[in-house]
Amino acid sequence: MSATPILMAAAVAVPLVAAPLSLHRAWAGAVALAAGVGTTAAAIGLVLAVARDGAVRHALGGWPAPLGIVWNLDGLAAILLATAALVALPVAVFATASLPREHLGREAHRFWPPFLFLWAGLNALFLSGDVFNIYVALELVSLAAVMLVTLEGRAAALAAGLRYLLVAQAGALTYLLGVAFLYARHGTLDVGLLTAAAAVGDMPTTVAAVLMTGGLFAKAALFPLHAWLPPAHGSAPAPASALLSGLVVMAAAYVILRLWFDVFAAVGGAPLRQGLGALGAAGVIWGSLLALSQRRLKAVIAYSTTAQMGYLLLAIPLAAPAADWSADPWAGAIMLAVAHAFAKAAMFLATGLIIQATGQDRIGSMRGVARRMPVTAYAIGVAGLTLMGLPPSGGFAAKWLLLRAAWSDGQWWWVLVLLGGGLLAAAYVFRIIGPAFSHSKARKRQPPRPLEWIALGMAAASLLMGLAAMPLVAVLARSGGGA
Amino acid sequence: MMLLIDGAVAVGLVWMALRALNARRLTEAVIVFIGFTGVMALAWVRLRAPDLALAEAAVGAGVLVVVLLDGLGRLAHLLGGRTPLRAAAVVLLPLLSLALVAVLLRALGDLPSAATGLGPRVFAALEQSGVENPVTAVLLNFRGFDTLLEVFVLLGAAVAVALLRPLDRALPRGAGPITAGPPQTPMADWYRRRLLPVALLVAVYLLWAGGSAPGGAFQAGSLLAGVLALGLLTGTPLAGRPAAAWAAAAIGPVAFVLAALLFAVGGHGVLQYPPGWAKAAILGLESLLTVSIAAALTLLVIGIPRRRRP
Amino acid sequence: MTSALLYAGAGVVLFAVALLALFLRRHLLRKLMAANIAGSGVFLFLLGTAADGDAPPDPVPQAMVLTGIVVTVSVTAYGVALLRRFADETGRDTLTEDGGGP
Amino acid sequence: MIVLEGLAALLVAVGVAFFIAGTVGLLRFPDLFSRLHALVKADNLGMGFIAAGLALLAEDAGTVLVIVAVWVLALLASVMVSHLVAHAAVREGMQPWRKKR
Repeated sequence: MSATPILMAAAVAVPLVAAPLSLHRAWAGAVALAAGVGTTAAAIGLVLAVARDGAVRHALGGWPAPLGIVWNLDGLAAILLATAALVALPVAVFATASLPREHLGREAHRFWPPFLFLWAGLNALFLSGDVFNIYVALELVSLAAVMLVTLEGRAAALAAGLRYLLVAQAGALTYLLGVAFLYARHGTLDVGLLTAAAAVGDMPTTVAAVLMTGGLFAKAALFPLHAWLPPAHGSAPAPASALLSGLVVMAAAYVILRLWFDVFAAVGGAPLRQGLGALGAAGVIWGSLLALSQRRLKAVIAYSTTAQMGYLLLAIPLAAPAADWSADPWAGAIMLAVAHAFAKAAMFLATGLIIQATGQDRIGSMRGVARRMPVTAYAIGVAGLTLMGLPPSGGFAAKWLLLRAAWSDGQWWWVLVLLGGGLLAAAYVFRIIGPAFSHSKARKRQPPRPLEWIALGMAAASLLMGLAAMPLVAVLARSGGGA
Repeated sequence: MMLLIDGAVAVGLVWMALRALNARRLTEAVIVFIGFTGVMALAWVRLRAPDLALAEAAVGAGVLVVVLLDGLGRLAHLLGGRTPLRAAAVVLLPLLSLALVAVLLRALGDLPSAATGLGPRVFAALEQSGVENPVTAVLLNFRGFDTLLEVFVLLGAAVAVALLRPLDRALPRGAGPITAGPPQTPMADWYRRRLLPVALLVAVYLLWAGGSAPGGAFQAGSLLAGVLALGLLTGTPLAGRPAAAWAAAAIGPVAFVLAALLFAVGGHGVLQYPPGWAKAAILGLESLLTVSIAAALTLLVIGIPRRRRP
Repeated sequence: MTSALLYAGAGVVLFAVALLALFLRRHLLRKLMAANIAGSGVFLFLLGTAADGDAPPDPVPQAMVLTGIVVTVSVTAYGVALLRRFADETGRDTLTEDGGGP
Repeated sequence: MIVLEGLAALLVAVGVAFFIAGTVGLLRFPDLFSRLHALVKADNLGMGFIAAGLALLAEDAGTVLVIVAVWVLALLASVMVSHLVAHAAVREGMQPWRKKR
């Protein structure tokens, strides 16, 4: 039991220490990979610790809740730490080989500092049980994300990065104003204590809920504040896009779920929750339609991120206040986020390989991929299963849980959204996959074989999620209320 | 009488913000913004937060203004006149923001009059924190993890600016003093011999005083950064290789996070100072943080070298 | 109406005005300044609502605001460097397709 | 006691007058160099008077020393900055204003 705090500290400290060290050109790759392995080991250790002993709350600096900051390692945090590790490490291995071949060339070592800052920020965010500490961790994550977007220094990437930075700043400050309202009203910043205090649900608390959620909408690129995401994720190099779409967007969405599960459980009546669900549904539909209308490969996948994130919001109107994380709607939302992280990362890595091989980003470049680069084509296909929510993928298991919750709760309209979203996803996935099986004479530069297998492995992980749904829900059950 | 002064400062802040945001010419906007940060420092004094007044003056009015003016200078050739507002938004959004203000003020009114803050708890636990200044106690002991992440955000920003260097010009490895300003001016050597030592002395005082009076790592660090930037702008070459500057910028944050880890390994909690060692540990960490904050802010101010004129 | 609440009110107005300017203004340097002013507004609100008459001021919001100031200034400085790089690369200081909000 | 406060108020008032003069100079003078003169000279003198006024009201010697230190450092800083601005202006090739005959 006493080792858990050290593991938690290591999960944050290892990437933080490695980040400045990776500034050194020669060591960068080695330091990053070593730190990656270390952090992944810590994350796996934490998942096992939670599965064995249940949730662990650790007061930083030895100061208990109201005064100090408390790390709240529950089932949800452990799963997200493991997801971040199991997505980031393969992406790091992929980047080591693929970035020198891309636009960055000799400057590929510039990928490592933002990569490590991002990973550290994510781990600090998932562990944190303090709303102001979440703000600082989110700032570190957003800063690292903008660095990843503007890595190649081209005009389009710089414009997208600037737009992303401004929206992230606006979102962070709106979130912070909400935190200020909570502190002024309840005098504490700890999520557990706020859960009890915010039950009164008066005007300042409701205003805080709307402000914080609005700020996080901007950071998670949820409809209607999603405009910055496609150019940003589209113009980043492939491994960076995989991290951005897989983990960064999920992190901000996680905070929304954490807030609406704990702090704002009793705040704002049904209309506010239905409104949030409606925004999520609108995001699903609108994002999928935009994904259908794109010509560039990366843009289609980036819009698909906006669409898939919309599903997470469906958990808010469906969840009964007293439920814990393993209840259907919450477990469905978390599982979808995790499966989407793997699937989206796999898709961006695969498209990165295709763009490298064919030299251009249009959907037309997919022609003949199935014959020349079969492993990459299958990676995209398998990842597509999760996006469409077809059995036996993780996406299917998640949507099934959400469907079951919606049906048993009598809110049938969410069922329509889930099915409609699945059909639209099928449309834009097949739009990409279709040309892959046609014949094409275009000469393709064969990417290194192991890179293709990394992409397929990630896609298979999202598939495995579907099969191994039960253990995941069991770990989630270890959370109990945030108290 | 006091309400009058505070009212004047509050209204002045809002008026200057409006002027800065809606100024006709960009240079005018930046100049008024500089005034705004100055009055903000005054507002912090009126709110009985001397630490914040120092930080705002040193970081906000100091480093940020240097960066904005430098940005303004380099964008000079691009300065279009008054950029037109988009017609559709001009009508709708102001109404929306007025509604937002109304709702927020209404919620402000609902807040309990008696503050329910954590002040009493902080003062109760103050003597175990190892320092007398309550703000420093919160920053480095009670909520030390916030500060830890914050100094990494600052270091990250400095790294981010360095990564903006165009791809065809790799990060400099070789030796070579870091200078940003024009060639040596006659004042440069006078400056180096007299003003620099005095500034260093004030910075050390601020750092030391941070334990008991307003001051601390951030104020001392940003003062040092301002002094270093002024030195560079006078063409005073800063001896030492860029790698040394990065090592200085990273030493504070890395030491802080390693200390947090070591305390955990040593049987105490994460970031929990061993009993009796709090004062020494905090002072040590603060001095390293001062060096790192100064280095990071200076790297931010020096900013990125421009693309060579093609 | 204690004077601290006056600052809290001013903070709210600053936040709303600056957020509006952040979306409306097209010049990117102005957007960055607007973001900074919005930050100052939030911090004023945070400290204004924490003041309790003449009791010693609550140090926790002061620590939060200090952290906020350093974070906001760091990100804004990075934004200005990004803008200069963008201007170097494209010779423009606004995002052309900058229709409506960002 | 009243005399002291009265004297302090007078000194501060004179200081403020100098600041106003400096600002008027800043707005009215034709070119950079003359504006620098107005700013640096008037403001420093104004600052000196205000510092003197406040020193009278200070409780103990320590505060007086701090006020004097503030004034000296402000003086050094403004001298330094005005030199830099003027030096940069000359390097940019700005000519001082001359009355057209």
